[in-house]
Amino acid sequence: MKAAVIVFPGSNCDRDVSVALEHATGHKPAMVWHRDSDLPQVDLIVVPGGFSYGDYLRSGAMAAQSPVMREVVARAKSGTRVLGICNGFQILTEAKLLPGALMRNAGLKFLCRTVDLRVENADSAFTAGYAKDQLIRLPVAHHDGNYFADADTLARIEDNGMVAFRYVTPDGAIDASGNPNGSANAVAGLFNEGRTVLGLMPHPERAAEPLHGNTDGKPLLDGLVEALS
Amino acid sequence: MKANVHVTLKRGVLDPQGKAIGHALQSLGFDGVDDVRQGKFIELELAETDQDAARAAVEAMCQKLLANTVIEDYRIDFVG
Amino acid sequence: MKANVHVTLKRGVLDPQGKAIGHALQSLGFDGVDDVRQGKFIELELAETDQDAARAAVEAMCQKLLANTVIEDYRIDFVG
Amino acid sequence: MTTTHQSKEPAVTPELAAEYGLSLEEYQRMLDITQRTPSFTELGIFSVMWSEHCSYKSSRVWLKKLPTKAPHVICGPGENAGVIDIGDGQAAIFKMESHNHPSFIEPYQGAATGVGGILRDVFTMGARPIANMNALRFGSPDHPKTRHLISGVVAGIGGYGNCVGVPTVGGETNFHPSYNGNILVNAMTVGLADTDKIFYSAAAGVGNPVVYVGSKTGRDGIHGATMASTEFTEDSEEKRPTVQVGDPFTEKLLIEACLELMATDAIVAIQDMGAAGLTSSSVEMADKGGLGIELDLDAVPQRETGMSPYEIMLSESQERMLIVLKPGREDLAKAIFDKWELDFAVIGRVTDTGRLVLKMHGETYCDLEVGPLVDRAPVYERPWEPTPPQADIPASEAPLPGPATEVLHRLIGGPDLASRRWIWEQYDSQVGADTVAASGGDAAVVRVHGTNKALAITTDCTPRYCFADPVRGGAQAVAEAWRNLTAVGATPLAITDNMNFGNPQKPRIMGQFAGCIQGMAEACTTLEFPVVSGNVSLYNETNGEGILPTPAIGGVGILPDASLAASVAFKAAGEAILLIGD
Ligand SMILES: Nc1ncnc2c1ncn2[C@@H]1O[C@H](COP(=O)(O)OP(=O)(O)O)[C@@H](O)[C@H]1O
Repeated sequence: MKAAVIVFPGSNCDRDVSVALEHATGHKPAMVWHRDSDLPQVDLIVVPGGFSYGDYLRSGAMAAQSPVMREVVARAKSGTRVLGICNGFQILTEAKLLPGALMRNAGLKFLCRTVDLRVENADSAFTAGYAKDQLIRLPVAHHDGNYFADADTLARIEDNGMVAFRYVTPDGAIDASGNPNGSANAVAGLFNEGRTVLGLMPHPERAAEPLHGNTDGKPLLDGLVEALS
Repeated sequence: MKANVHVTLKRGVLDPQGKAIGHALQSLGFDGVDDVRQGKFIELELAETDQDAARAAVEAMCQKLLANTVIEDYRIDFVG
Repeated sequence: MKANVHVTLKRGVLDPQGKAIGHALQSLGFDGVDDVRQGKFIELELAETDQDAARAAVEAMCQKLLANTVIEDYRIDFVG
Repeated sequence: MTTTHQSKEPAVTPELAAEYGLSLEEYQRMLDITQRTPSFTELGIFSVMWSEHCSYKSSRVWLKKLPTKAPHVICGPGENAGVIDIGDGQAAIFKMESHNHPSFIEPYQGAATGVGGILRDVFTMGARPIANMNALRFGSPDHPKTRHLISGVVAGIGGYGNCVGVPTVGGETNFHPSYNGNILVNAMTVGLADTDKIFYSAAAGVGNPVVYVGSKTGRDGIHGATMASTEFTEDSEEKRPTVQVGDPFTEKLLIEACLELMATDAIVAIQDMGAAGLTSSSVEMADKGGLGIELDLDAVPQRETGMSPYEIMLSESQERMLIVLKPGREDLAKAIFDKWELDFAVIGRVTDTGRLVLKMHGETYCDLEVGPLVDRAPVYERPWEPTPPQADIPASEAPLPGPATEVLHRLIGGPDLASRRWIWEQYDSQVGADTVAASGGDAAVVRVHGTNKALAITTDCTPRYCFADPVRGGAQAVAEAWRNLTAVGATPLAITDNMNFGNPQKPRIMGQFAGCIQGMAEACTTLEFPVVSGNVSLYNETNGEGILPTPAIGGVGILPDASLAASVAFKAAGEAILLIGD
């Protein structure tokens, strides 16, 4: 599997995800600076976490307008897998590759902790490494992770199996206590209709090796390698 | 020429910041605040002197960047 | 009664958000934007019907919570 | 040589100098150096260079008593940060710094810019910052200001640190009424560099370009004394010193751009613009190199119009650096800063005159010999009195104030032991994906990227001990840092410190300072745990009441194998619990 990681001014999980991808694939992904419009031919494009453009105005808004994102959108339309993590998820919604928007956390505070998630749909290259309904734990660290979409959009998302991960309590229940940021329908990760694009707020690359104290993010990367090689 | 842009959340979109301000005002003892909404106020200093041209430009800026039309509305006013 | 509050950074105070928006507009090809400042726009729905009383209350809310008067100015308008 | 501008600036008199913080003796000393009445800009430069903050005039004689050497120390106090060897050609670079006063005035921005400042001290030396820590003291939890202050400070630390992508991995938080009017916000950054790629601040190479990079200069945080000057009030709204606002996005770009430039061979010397901005950075670079600097202030990127030389030199706008480049490397450097969309301007040259010369609009506003500005800065041996010893109270004479479980509940629920989770959850402690242990343990553990090694980091101080017995309290703070590092399995290597005290002109306060230094020195010597950097914050007083003496210690240690880091959690039922020590 060949992968590329897009780097914006203010991205700061670009190195972390590239290390995790290197561990998973055995080779370094291409790092693509936001002003480059020639993106190499790859199987997976990753839009990493961080604070692109400081998250000023709205998280992800300025990055979504970057020249490289036009190319990412075009590739996504032709089926290349695109993974957006945290700020990357925000950028993908701003770029309209995914429906809805990520708003300020309901508690208004930045929140860094490990959360419980349920894998809602294992039928994608991104989630093939998990079983449906599997409970996993991943770290989150964000200020704007409160997923919003209008009622029609939410219905469409649910009808099409577009929810990849949901925030749950440790025993798998969906309720306010398991929802760290107020997301509608407890959405933590979302596919596009074709399940070729995934955006998620949790950071799989921070739970990818024993030293992280948690390896629940590794199946996501390994599953991608398996599916896209 | 100066353009003032107000970016506000669409009706029906939950406003966590507005809600929190409402709560905070209440706990500070300000009663009778029924609803609070928080938006953005962006002031643009433009070289353009023709108002129509300026409006078209600012309209495009709002569509492309300043507002996320999935959740936000915007209003453009010119001053001076 | 509805009060609109504009909270803006004082003159001379660095506005990192405005600066970044200005840069972004430029790289999107919008020339002729000389300066951008970003502030907040807060809409309050008040039970109070007397404008003087409402103004006094909103003034107090600004001082206590809505504005950070060390670096921000505010303006209160009433509508409707 | 004289300056040529006088008509436009206020005339300097002993009274004006007093408003700018220079005592009559200091004024005389200044005249001895200049041999003429200095210009207003020159007065500004003397006043900040000779301020407590820049000159360490009350503390310098005492700081000399701290042990600063060990075989693994590459660079001790005196540079932007301390540097220690961690093997394999790598170095850890770290320092702690206070932003107490600004955080009391504007907690969010004060704390945020404190983090920004300490990050710059570390990456100036060539290090990529890998961890932030913070040591915080607030007043009584029920004091009306405390909630507002702590929530602002915590949000500001997170707001800045999270955005720049440096994990905040730990800290400490205490409450005591003595901090009601004087909170302490001490921030520490640890960075990583190769030992053959460490950058220093001494200017060299006559004729070399002096380059300004980063954000533009505004009227932020100009010497508070300006307000007192009648000459400036007619236009007060325009010229009032404003609170510094941090721009972490620009800082992130500045880190990346500086590290990219440092990977080339273009840099001769580099220095961040911290307190007293362009003044202290240019004076220190010239002084350390034994050379002069001539600056053309018209070339300084400015955010506001009509700024005077005084304002440009004293501005504390954030996210700026001063660099001396090798000749001919301007284009290479400019291309890097252009890529990162940062300001870049050649603003002057290194000279062989040993003088600081400042020109603007074709006139000379400053022409001072650099050496004496630094060497002849006042040094005070302030009178001090030892803290009277307190009687030891035998444990048997301090009965339990209630049933043991109830007392335990009270202790755990009290502000000093209650969980700090709500604080550290606002900090991204994982970015970098090298965090092995963050808040919640004895010391944080962060892997050295790309290796199996890890650094352990802790901040410690128990101010009430220092108040009761400064010598033992100072020693205890160092020993606690040492213990916290060893508790996670690390070998302690060195410390940085942040000496927070009251008014040094009071012999009682000076006695606390002297005592803490003595205790720290003894502990550092015994434990072979040298001090490699630090910061002093004095005059932490409100209405004549000083804070508890608070020498915050930041300790760094090394683990050869990150996977062997120990943590506090019990691992399994049925395992033995051992108590060691006495
Ligand atoms: N301001 C802070 N930032 C990050 N972590 C903090 C902060 N204050 C406290 N902590 C963390 O909370 C835990 C307990 O703090 P504290 O009670 O002050 O420390 P100690 O264990 O030294 O008594 C430690 O792990 C510390 O790292």
